[in-house]
Amino acid sequence: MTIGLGHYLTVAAILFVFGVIGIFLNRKNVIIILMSVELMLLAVNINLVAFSTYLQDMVGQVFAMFVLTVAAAEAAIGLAILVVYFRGRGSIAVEDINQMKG
Amino acid sequence: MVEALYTLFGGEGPFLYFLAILASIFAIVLPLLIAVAFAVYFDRKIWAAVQMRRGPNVVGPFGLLQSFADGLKLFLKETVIPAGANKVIFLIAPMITFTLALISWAVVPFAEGVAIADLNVGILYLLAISSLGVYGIIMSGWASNSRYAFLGALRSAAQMVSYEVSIGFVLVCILVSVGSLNLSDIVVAQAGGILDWNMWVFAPVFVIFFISALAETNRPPFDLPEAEAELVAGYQVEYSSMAFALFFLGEYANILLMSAVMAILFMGGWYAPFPALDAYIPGFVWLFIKIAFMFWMFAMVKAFVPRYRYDQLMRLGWKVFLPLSLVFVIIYSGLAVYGVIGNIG
Amino acid sequence: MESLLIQYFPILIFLGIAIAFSLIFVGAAMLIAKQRPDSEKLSAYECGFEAFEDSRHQFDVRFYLVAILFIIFDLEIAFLFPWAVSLGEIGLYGFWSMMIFLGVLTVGFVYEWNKGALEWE
Amino acid sequence: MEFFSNNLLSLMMLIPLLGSALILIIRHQDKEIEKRNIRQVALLATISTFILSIFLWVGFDSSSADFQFEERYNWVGDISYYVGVDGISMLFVVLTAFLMPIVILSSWESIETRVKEYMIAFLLLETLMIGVFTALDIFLFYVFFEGGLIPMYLLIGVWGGLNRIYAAFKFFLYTLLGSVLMLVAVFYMYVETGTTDIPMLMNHEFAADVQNWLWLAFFASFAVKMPMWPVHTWLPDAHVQAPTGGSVILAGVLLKMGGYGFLRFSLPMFPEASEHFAWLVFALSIVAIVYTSLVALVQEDIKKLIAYSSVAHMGFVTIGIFILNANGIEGAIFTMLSHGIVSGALFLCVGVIYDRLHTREISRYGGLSVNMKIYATIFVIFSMASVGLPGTSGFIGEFLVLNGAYAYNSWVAFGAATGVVLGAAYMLYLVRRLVFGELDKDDVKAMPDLTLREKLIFLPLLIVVFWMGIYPNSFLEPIHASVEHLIQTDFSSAAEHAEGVTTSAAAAR
Amino acid sequence: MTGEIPTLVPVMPEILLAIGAMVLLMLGVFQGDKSYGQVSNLAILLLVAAAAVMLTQVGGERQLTFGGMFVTDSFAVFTKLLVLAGSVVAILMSGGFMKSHNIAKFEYPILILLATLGMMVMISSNNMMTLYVGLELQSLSLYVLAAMNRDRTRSTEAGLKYFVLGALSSGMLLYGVSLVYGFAGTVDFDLLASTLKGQESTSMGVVVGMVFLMAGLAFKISAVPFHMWTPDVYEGSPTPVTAFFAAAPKVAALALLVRVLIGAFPGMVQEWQQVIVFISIASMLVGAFVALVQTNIKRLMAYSSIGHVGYALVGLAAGTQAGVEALLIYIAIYLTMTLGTFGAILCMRRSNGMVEDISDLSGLSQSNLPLAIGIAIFMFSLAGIPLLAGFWGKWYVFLAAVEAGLVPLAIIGVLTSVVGAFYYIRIIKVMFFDDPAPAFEGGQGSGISLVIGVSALINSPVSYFVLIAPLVTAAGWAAQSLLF
Repeated sequence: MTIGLGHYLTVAAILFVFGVIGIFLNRKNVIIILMSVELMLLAVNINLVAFSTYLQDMVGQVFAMFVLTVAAAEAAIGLAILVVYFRGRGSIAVEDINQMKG
Repeated sequence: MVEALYTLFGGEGPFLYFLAILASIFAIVLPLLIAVAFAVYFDRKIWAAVQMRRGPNVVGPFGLLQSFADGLKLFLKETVIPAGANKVIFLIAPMITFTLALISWAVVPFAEGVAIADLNVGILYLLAISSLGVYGIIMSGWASNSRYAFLGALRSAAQMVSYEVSIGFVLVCILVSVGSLNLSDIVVAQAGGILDWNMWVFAPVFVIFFISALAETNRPPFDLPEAEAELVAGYQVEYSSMAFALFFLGEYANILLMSAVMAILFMGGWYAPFPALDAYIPGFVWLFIKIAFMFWMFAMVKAFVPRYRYDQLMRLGWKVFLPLSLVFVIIYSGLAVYGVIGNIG
Repeated sequence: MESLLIQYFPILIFLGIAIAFSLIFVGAAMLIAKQRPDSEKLSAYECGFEAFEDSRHQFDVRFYLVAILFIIFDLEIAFLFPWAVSLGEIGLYGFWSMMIFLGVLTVGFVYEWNKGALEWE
Repeated sequence: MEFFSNNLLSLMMLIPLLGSALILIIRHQDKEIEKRNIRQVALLATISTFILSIFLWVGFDSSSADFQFEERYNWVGDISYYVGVDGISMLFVVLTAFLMPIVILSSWESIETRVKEYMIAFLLLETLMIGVFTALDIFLFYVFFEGGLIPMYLLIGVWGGLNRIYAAFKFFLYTLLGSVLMLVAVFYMYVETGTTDIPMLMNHEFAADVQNWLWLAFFASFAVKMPMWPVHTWLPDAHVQAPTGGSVILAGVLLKMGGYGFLRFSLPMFPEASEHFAWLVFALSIVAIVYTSLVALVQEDIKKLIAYSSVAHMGFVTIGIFILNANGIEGAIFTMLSHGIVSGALFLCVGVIYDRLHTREISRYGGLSVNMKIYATIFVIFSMASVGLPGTSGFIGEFLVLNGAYAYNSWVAFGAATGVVLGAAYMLYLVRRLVFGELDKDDVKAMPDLTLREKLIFLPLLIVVFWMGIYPNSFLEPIHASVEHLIQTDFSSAAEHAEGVTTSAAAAR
Repeated sequence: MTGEIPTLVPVMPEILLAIGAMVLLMLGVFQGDKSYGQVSNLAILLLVAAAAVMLTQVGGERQLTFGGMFVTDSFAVFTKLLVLAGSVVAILMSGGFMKSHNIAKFEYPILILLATLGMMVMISSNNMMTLYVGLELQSLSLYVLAAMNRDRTRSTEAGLKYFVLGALSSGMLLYGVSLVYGFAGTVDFDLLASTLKGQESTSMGVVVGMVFLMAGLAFKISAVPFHMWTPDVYEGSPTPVTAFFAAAPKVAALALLVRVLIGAFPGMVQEWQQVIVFISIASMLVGAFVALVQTNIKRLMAYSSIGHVGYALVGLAAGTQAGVEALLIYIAIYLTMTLGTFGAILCMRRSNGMVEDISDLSGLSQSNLPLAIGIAIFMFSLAGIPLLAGFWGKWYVFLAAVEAGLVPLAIIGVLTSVVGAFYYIRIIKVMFFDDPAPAFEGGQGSGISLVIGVSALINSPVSYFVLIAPLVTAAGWAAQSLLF
């Protein structure tokens, strides 16, 4: 069995779905949401790199680099906001994020 | 290395290929473990010598077997897992440290073409594996469920990542002149005798690298996290028996690895100081000598230098090394791109 | 794709062996050595009395800060690596592009320095 | 002078606008003086507008069915600022300009709070109303048509009675809902024809099924504005709650916009659909006439009664419009003009006694003919005009409409005629309860008769009512050419058809 | 890989902003928080300077640079000028609030600058990478801005929610981009357009990717069904920040959506039109009906903004040049309405702090008539009543929809706008008809008064004479420059 593009895409799709599910079904901890987001971006990167190799085109890998970088900045800012929130609220449980009902 | 052995075995079929891989791995792992044992011994000996003590001298001639005796003792000790610990993570943590310390060696070239996997992104691999090292420490600190372990792990992790940044920058300095991420290529670029080694041109970053390596491996004077007197050995406090031994082995394996990396990056790897000598003494011996030298440096620093305070340590990392190495990146890449150093430009 | 992966195969094996080694070390020690746990032995290392609270308490936010800074700078290095190895091809244009990037980064660095993010008192 | 006549309509819109701007900047330390100045400026502005409207009437060429006093400036894209009047719209403009000074005068003393805003709102409203009647660009029309909501909403909401907020909301949303559907139709027409020019749209022939949809969309808007049963319910509320001036304008001018809209858009642009849906209009109108007349009979609130009578009258108007012959349409226009004067006057009458007793309950009054002789006289006259007594303005319109309706279909005529009978019933009933009877209540006895200002207000209205009733030709003449033109171009076949129906109906009888 | 230095002329405004933001950052950090005022003023100056540079590009040819990744055309200039205006106003209005809440940090104007820079980049993007980088620069700055008042849990919660859902949307957007890249083989808009136009049937992968991409962008413009974050973020964020959120980023994100759909997927109108029609209708409905029950004015404005996005999207749904033109007119007018409204909300302060309930406006016409008139103008304009500028926006979008044969969409639009009118006039009712509540404190600074005054003037009937014609012309140019 050779590992082809389809396999990569499938793995990426599964990861992506896990990420989305993690965001929506997680009731415990916001950190898990951050991790889910990273999972989604990981799926994207797998896609990009797989396509890049498949298409013999560098753009996908360059894009992946951008995604990585921005993901890091995003994680940094997310953590920072989370810390600030924790300071004020004393909890980062998802069900406690309910000051405003929407 | 794998390919060479494969050819030696006859060069047919996946099984033989697998065998070749196994052979080359064991050819590296076993000597490495033995080397670690002796490294511990020499470490203690050097330390003792500096302090005008005799050091280990009972087990075996000159106490040479001391490390093996210690190992056996640890092996026969009870593995205590604290009641409040997360048992699985508690046990996995030292395994991670040890495993990572071992597999880093996969890309180290011992001589021309002699490496388990001569990756074209060798440096990246090293960096990646060493980044993972933090996990072992954090997990142990968390799983132990003890104040000392927890604080020690946090400090240790913060320290490691702090210095990893400057290490990264130093690596970039080397890369701009070599133009390859392959460790063998980096060595080959230094062919031609001691004057062509990177240690001269890159002397400032060599110093930075060396000091960062000390911090990265939690060696004195940066052994704050495991300071026996303050944090009672930090994240390892709850460990005993072989679990502790794995941490210990991993740590020394990492020190040796750092020595090896320095030897490769700055001291010409497997090349002799004078090209004429290459023909008489094989490359891995030269590399071994260089590793030994660097290890000696590690040991001497441990013996000489007083321990840093934690805030001093972090300041050194972020406020001195980081900007300094950044400046050196700019300088060296500028020199490279304008053709002063390296082979690009 | 295949040829690229074959290079990593030995590493995979190596990883397996390393894990096996560590498992054997720990497992064998646990089998061979006598296990006689008692409550004192299993208590956490403390100054002679039980800890008052969970040891996984709140810790200094600076550790977070270090982690965040590390992520940022480490990624920058991720950018520098491919740049460094291809500097010969991209030439002066590439060089100065990266210098601009580093300049922006330096601005950020100076900012956090002045903000006291690097202080550890 | 050239400039003057070329820009007459714009000037008429501009003067109230300038007046409101001037009022905005009036400041005085003494609040009373400030209020007086504000009122004077407002009066001056409206009177000047009225004077200009006389020029408009005088300068109008009755023999022509064309648009006159046209002004046109390119604005945005295909949309232009295009105004002008023809026979159908001209008298509405005059009516508006005529009623405004009266409204301002009537609120002279009854409005004490926030005089500044009140006057600004009214002047803005005047601009917008004139704009509605003169706009010859459909976009412009829509803007003025809808824009009028804002000042009216505020007028009802701020200066209205106890339940004003509910009424204001109802007024606003009903009318808005109706007119947004028109908006969609406007889009469609613009997209199909590529122009927003009303004369050009009149000449454009839309496909029959398209006409039906567009007609319904316009109908939604105008029916609400008119208001036709069953979407009339906002009107009694709005009337009851609005201040006197607001009621006068509402009844006098705003209600006419619906009828004007039918004449300007529905008939000339969608003639086939108009014929097709005439039965619907008749049905609704007759129901409106009968139903609201009956409702009016049992009202305890004077204003509500008059409001329901307005709905009934408007039913009359819609019948007149959709019988699609010259008599009917001219009668409808005439009824609208007459109703504008008469119902406005009636609301003013209510305002007079409301200012004195602060109640609109009919049973609280009675026997006014004893102590307020002049008032009683005037009230009776206007009531009779509303009923349609020959010699008053109301008669001519009703007569023409009935005439036209009879030519069209005797059942429709019969339905409309019931309105006349019922109208007489509730108005006379009102007069009996209000003006005649015992004067037994002390507070009513204490009510003084009309002041000079009030007399001055009613005088011009009286003159016009009798003028229209006795010499209607001066009003019918300018209308005639345009209505003829409308019938000729769009309904020549329909008119013949109607003839045929009449004959067959007659034969059947 | 060429070593050729690209032409920087089209990017000058962005470069100016980037350098300026960094210089200001340094200035601020060396002077500390007391430099808030100075940095604010300089930031405004900088934005104005960038706008001035941009004005030199007005009417220019379509210019590509950085290997076709960055495009400057009339569309970009038009929307960027709007964005710059929104940012200037946001800074202008903030001073008083920030100082009274002890969050007058010099980072605030700089974050706005950076967000603006991100928006400008994304508006000008002609490649998925530029799009992503610009979008993220904007989003990251906005997350921080939302959590600006870090001592108040509501603010940090707003930041957190915004962040989580924003990150999710970025993830979806990226996943879509990766699929488009894989199945179409390029991320360059021009190339995408030509590739996809040539194909007879579009590959399913591209369609799925495009839908993901649109979902991600729908988050950013807070269109239903991706609007959940909007009310909370609007309510929780510091009011000047909310004002900023409602204005500039919305314009930028809508512009981006247009750029992507028209620029990269013109050949797939069939596919994306359905989606846009759906989210447009859903946004209009939610914006109209959910707003009915709101009591907090910031939340109300959140739903209002959702609704307005729906209206703006009606223009895009048409998928024609006229539609885009209508959308541009709409967002330009929406910008002034929303900024003015938030300026007014910023005036709602009593001695014990800011108040945000609609009932606090009670009887405002008696305690502060000019403000009440201003709000009334904004509300009528938001409701789209003729005579006020808001009507023009609705006129053009619905016109475009009818022109494109989307009559049902237009009908739903006008009906929801009637429902919307209900809650807008409810505010007017509260201000004009209800008994007066205690008066607001004055002294919010001349900046806010200026903003309210100018926006009110723009929205008042005055605009019918002086403003609309040039706006329509400019929007026409802008729409034309997108290669239809």
